Amino acid sequence: MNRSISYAEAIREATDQALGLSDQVIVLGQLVDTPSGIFGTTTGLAEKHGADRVQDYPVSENLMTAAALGAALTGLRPVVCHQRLDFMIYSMDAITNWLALWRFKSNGKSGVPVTIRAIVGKGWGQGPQHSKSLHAWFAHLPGLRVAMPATAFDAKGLLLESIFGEDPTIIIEGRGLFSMKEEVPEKPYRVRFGKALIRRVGRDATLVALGSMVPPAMRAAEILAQEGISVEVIDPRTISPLDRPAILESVSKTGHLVVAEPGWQSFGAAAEIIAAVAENPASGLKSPPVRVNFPDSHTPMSMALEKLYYPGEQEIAEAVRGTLKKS
Amino acid sequence: MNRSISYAEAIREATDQALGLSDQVIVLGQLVDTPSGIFGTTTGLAEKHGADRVQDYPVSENLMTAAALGAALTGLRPVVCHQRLDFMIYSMDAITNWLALWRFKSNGKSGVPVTIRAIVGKGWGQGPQHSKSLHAWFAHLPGLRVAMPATAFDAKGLLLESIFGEDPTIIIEGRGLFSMKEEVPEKPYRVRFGKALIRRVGRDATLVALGSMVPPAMRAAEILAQEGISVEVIDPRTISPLDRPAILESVSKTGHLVVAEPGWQSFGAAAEIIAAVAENPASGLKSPPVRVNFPDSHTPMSMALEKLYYPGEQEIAEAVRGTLKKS
Amino acid sequence: MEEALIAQYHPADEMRCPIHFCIGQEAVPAALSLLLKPEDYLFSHHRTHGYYFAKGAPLRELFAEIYGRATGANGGLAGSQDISHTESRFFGGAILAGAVCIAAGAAFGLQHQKAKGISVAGFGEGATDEGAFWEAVNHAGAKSLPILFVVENNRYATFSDQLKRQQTDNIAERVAPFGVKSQSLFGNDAPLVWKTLSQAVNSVRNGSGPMLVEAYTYRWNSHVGPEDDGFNKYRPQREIDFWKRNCPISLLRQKLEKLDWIDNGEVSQMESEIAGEIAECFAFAKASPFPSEANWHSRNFSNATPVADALLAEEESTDFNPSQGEAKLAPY
Amino acid sequence: MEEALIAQYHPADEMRCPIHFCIGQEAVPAALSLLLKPEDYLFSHHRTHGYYFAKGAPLRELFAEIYGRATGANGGLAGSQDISHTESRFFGGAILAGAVCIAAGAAFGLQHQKAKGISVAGFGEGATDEGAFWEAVNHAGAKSLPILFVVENNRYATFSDQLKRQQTDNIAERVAPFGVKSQSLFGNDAPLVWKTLSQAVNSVRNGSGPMLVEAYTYRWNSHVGPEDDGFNKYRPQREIDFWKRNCPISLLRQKLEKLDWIDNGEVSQMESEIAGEIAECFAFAKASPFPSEANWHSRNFSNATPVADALLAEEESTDFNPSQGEAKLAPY
Ligand SMILES: Cc1ncc(C[n+]2csc(CCOP(=O)(O)OP(=O)(O)O)c2C)c(N)n1
Ligand SMILES: Cc1ncc(C[n+]2csc(CCOP(=O)(O)OP(=O)(O)O)c2C)c(N)n1
Ligand SMILES: [Mg+2]
Ligand SMILES: [Mg+2]
Repeated sequence: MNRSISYAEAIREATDQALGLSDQVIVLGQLVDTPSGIFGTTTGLAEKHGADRVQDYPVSENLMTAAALGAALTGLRPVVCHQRLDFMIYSMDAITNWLALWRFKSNGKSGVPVTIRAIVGKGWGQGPQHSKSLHAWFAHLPGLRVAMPATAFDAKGLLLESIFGEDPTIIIEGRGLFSMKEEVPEKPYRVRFGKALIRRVGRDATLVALGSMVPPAMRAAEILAQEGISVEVIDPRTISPLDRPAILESVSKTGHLVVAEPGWQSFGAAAEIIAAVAENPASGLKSPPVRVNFPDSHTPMSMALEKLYYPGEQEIAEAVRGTLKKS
Repeated sequence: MNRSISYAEAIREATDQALGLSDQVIVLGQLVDTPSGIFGTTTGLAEKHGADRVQDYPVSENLMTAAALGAALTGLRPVVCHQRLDFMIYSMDAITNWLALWRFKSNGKSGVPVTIRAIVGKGWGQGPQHSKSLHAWFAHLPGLRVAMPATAFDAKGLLLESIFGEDPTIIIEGRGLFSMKEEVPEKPYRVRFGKALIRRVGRDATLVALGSMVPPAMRAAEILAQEGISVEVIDPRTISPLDRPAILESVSKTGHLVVAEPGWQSFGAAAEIIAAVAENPASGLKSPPVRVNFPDSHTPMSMALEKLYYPGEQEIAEAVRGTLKKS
Repeated sequence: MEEALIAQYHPADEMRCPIHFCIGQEAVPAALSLLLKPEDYLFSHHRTHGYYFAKGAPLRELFAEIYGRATGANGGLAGSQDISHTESRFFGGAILAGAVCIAAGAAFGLQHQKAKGISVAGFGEGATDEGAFWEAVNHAGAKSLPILFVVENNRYATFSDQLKRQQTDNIAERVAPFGVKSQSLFGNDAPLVWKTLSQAVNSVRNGSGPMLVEAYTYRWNSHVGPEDDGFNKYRPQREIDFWKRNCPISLLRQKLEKLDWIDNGEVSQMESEIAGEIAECFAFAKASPFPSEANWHSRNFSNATPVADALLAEEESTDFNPSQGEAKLAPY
Repeated sequence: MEEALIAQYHPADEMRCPIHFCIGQEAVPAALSLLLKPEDYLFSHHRTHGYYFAKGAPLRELFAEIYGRATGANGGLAGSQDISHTESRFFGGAILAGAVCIAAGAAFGLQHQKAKGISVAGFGEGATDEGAFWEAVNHAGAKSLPILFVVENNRYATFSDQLKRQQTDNIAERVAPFGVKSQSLFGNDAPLVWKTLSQAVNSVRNGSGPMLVEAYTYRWNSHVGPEDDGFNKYRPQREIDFWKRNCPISLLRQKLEKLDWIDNGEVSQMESEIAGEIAECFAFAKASPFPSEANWHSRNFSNATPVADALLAEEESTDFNPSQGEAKLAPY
């Protein structure tokens, strides 16, 4: 029997094991060496593996990413941590003009296995500069892998797979998920990129949920089950690569599609998922697909507006009901 | 009768007129004050309006955007020019964490009318660091307007509308379009954001083309007309706001949709357009929509691969034929 | 004020946003409050309260903002770390160095329009890790912009010692060769801080170009929020003790008492006036309504375009000829 | 070599990519070519050819790359401004200052692994406008990284005079207070450049921390491409004349002739050897095939994961309980 540990503990364990498995692994980030350790995900690792391997970094985000790339050239496998994805936007040049195109530009001769952990704040008045999730941006970039683990099991397996893989990766971690527990194997294991998981088998509608929308999607499916509606919940786990075949297969069975995404609606990841299904002649869609997203607005600080801003299981359940009614 | 001038001349004329219409207008950018003038779009303006109003800027792209915001607070209406969109990626923080959310965060009290011109390189070995178009990224951001003018007429009207509007705007200019001529009114006029143009009326299929894909889309429509296929070509002109109703109306008439976008396919703007149509019960789609995009790859330098990389009228025509066959 | 906020922070869980208190760092903002004029712009980092106050923005709107109310300075949209008050020309924001760059732009705008006023940016030594900061410094020097950079060097960025991130702790020295005059000083001696900032403000106001003042000071509290972050063991107790002994308010009070400029009675009266004002602010905040309308679109975009309406004509485009070749780029 | 490339540039329109020639700026790369070892890393800005050569990367692959051929250093994917040669530890790129930051990371990687070798970044004064550059300088100083920054200060970024963008033209002075030792010199005196760089390389190699060498030099040609960009009137003719009189190659030749270290015969022989090599490179490039397969996916991603295969187990996840509350963030 596996122990049940939290999402944050799973990340910490994966990082600890990676540092143990290979001297090539290093961790860079503001405050990764402190007891609070990025919400507990790096606590104690500097003491155990050395402050040169788990290294506090200046508040120089662009340099941090570019330097990780340079370090990777010398054989290291850096893990870069950002307490908020918003801070990482300073490193868009390093990500877009260098990291994502390094393999391509070198004609396949040079790979840079850099892992970037980006935490997305949510709630408690994070406000507009501490809560953005730009996963759709990163998935748009060729040469980058993008993971959105929703559970402790996936958080550990995807982080290890990223660290020991050969391509640069961005892992989007929903801050709200950090406390959630799950059975997690002790040994170091992998979760492959591009392999969706059917989290709940269903008949009547396909519900694709990304990252932190997975738990409310599962709860919505539970609510709907009480009403006699059988929902298949698919968690793509990574959006680049995206397991389009798994989504298509489910939709061709159920005929209905709802996508729940923790981010802005327009030009987001849900649009890609819907387009991928719609453009496939075999999808057999019986009703128009529906998106459940954050509104196209920056995040309000006030809790009164936060409540209107973030959709939850009720909104998802309602979307599924709606799509079934329309058919 | 209007004169026929090129896309580059139209941009220059709009800028010249804006500088003349209001002292609030200033132009910032590397080399805007030189005779070569950003591919002719700012030539002579520093001489005419003063080098303090048409100002060469250090190679400090993040500062340039943030400073434009600060200048806007003092009442100015800055136009920021980037010779390549790729260079502007250094300013993603200023755009994302400040410019796009300024109005929101101020609770509507403070608006920052900053116009950013971003030129997208194409061909002649621009390679991966000189040819990216990230229009889909910008359209994903609340609080930013994004224009993709395809013609001289729209280039002038959208630039003026942006400069004298109240919200920050990014204008994506396809470098390949700069030589194309069109009849352009001499007076300063506006092209409104969010209003698509039907560039060719048709019956059999809707072809939505963005920015530099508009000319090849029109040529594809011409080719198809010879074959008896009547294509309606829609140019949204701006993607934020996006004129979803105009696209829907056309599709509900033709029943078929092809989207041609000058950018990477996955998680791009075409996905949003297809999703917006697919999720609308009134769309009446009779066949799966099709995307014509660049492949999900960085841009190769070699002309041999450039040819395989960039789709043209033949690929678009073929996509339209395909979607009609499938129905 | 900060102490009062802390006392109220958790009990009701009503102030739901990250707050970076500035207890121990009162001298710089207090001095600025005496030096800045309405036409000046002030841009602040995440530790906003002192600067908000320095620009004379209304206190009750600060409290209401932190409480997430519609009457807040930003209608409850921004919270403590992102607060601004447009009418007072005060603008804060949480992303390090971002506001410094914006301040450079405001300085340029003032200079360009030959307007009265200067631009002031207040931030910590952590922000100087960011390249963006150095772009602003370089540009300010090159263009002789009317900007005052104020670094409150409290030695730490969160729990990270400056000397882990920078080779020396002297930012003033580093900006000088960029053409930014600079001065560093003990930042808890309020009269000295006032004098130094006063000279600096005057110098910038008189068009003598940019200046940077580096005030060595210390924060008493945790980096963020009221809970103790001492378990991170990032700073020695004697260091904390040293700085608490050198509290800017106590030092000032001692000095004034020595000079016989104030007596205990006056102090008590001030304290009770302040307590009254704070109580009034709390009452205002708690009695204020929450924002209720989502209105997402109009919160993010302007609905009107009055300037464009006045200046631009309406035109229809004629036919476009698509069979033109693309611009030949060769060779660039 | 550069002259030969220019002669061939347009006639056949076969070199279809932006090329930034480095005629007039030969001294620095030439000196580096004598000082760098295979274990060193060299990172270059857009003006790549000299640095490519300095790291001993194969010339024929440079020519083939510019011609867009499959045999090019990057298989024709990168072109002149983005060329790299992984085996030679040479990496170029066109976005200013980006490669300098990567160089800092390579220096860190070498230091961390106690590996032999140093990291060298070559760039122009324009790159120092970028904040990213100062992040690298700050970090190099704080961590005493084994990195050598080489600025070829040719006074212009494209057509923009340094003094329009920076308050002084002395970058060496500005990096010193960050803990980066520095030296500036007349960059067209090849023996002096060699001596200065040799000392700098040795100092960095011996673990004495980062250094910056600022070489004042000049580019003869246009910023990019072979066409004359003089119509932009950005530099006075006497300035051009001064620097052409101080051509690094002529100066060196004069000096060597004075010392009687070379004679005309030797020079002619060298010249004809070089001409032969260049002719061979052209022939190689032109005879090489173009890349033909698109293979977009495998060009951007690795297909194999050998390390993960060796280290990680396969596991299936068990059921996840979704009815758990979200992590409470309070108060941050
Ligand atoms: C770009 C960015 N990176 C990281 C952070 C997280 N962060 C918030 S405050 C802080 C430390 C700031 O230190 P300093 O500038 O010295 O100000 P102080 O808090 O000491 O007053 C950090 C790193 C941020 N807000 N922005
Ligand atoms: C981030 C970025 N902004 C702008 C450019 C466009 N650009 C290419 S070369 C150049 C000038 C570079 O000047 P310098 O660094 O002095 O090198 P030099 O060309 O003089 O050798 C500029 C601005 C770029 N490549 N990258
Ligand atoms: Mg600090
Ligand atoms: Mg230069």
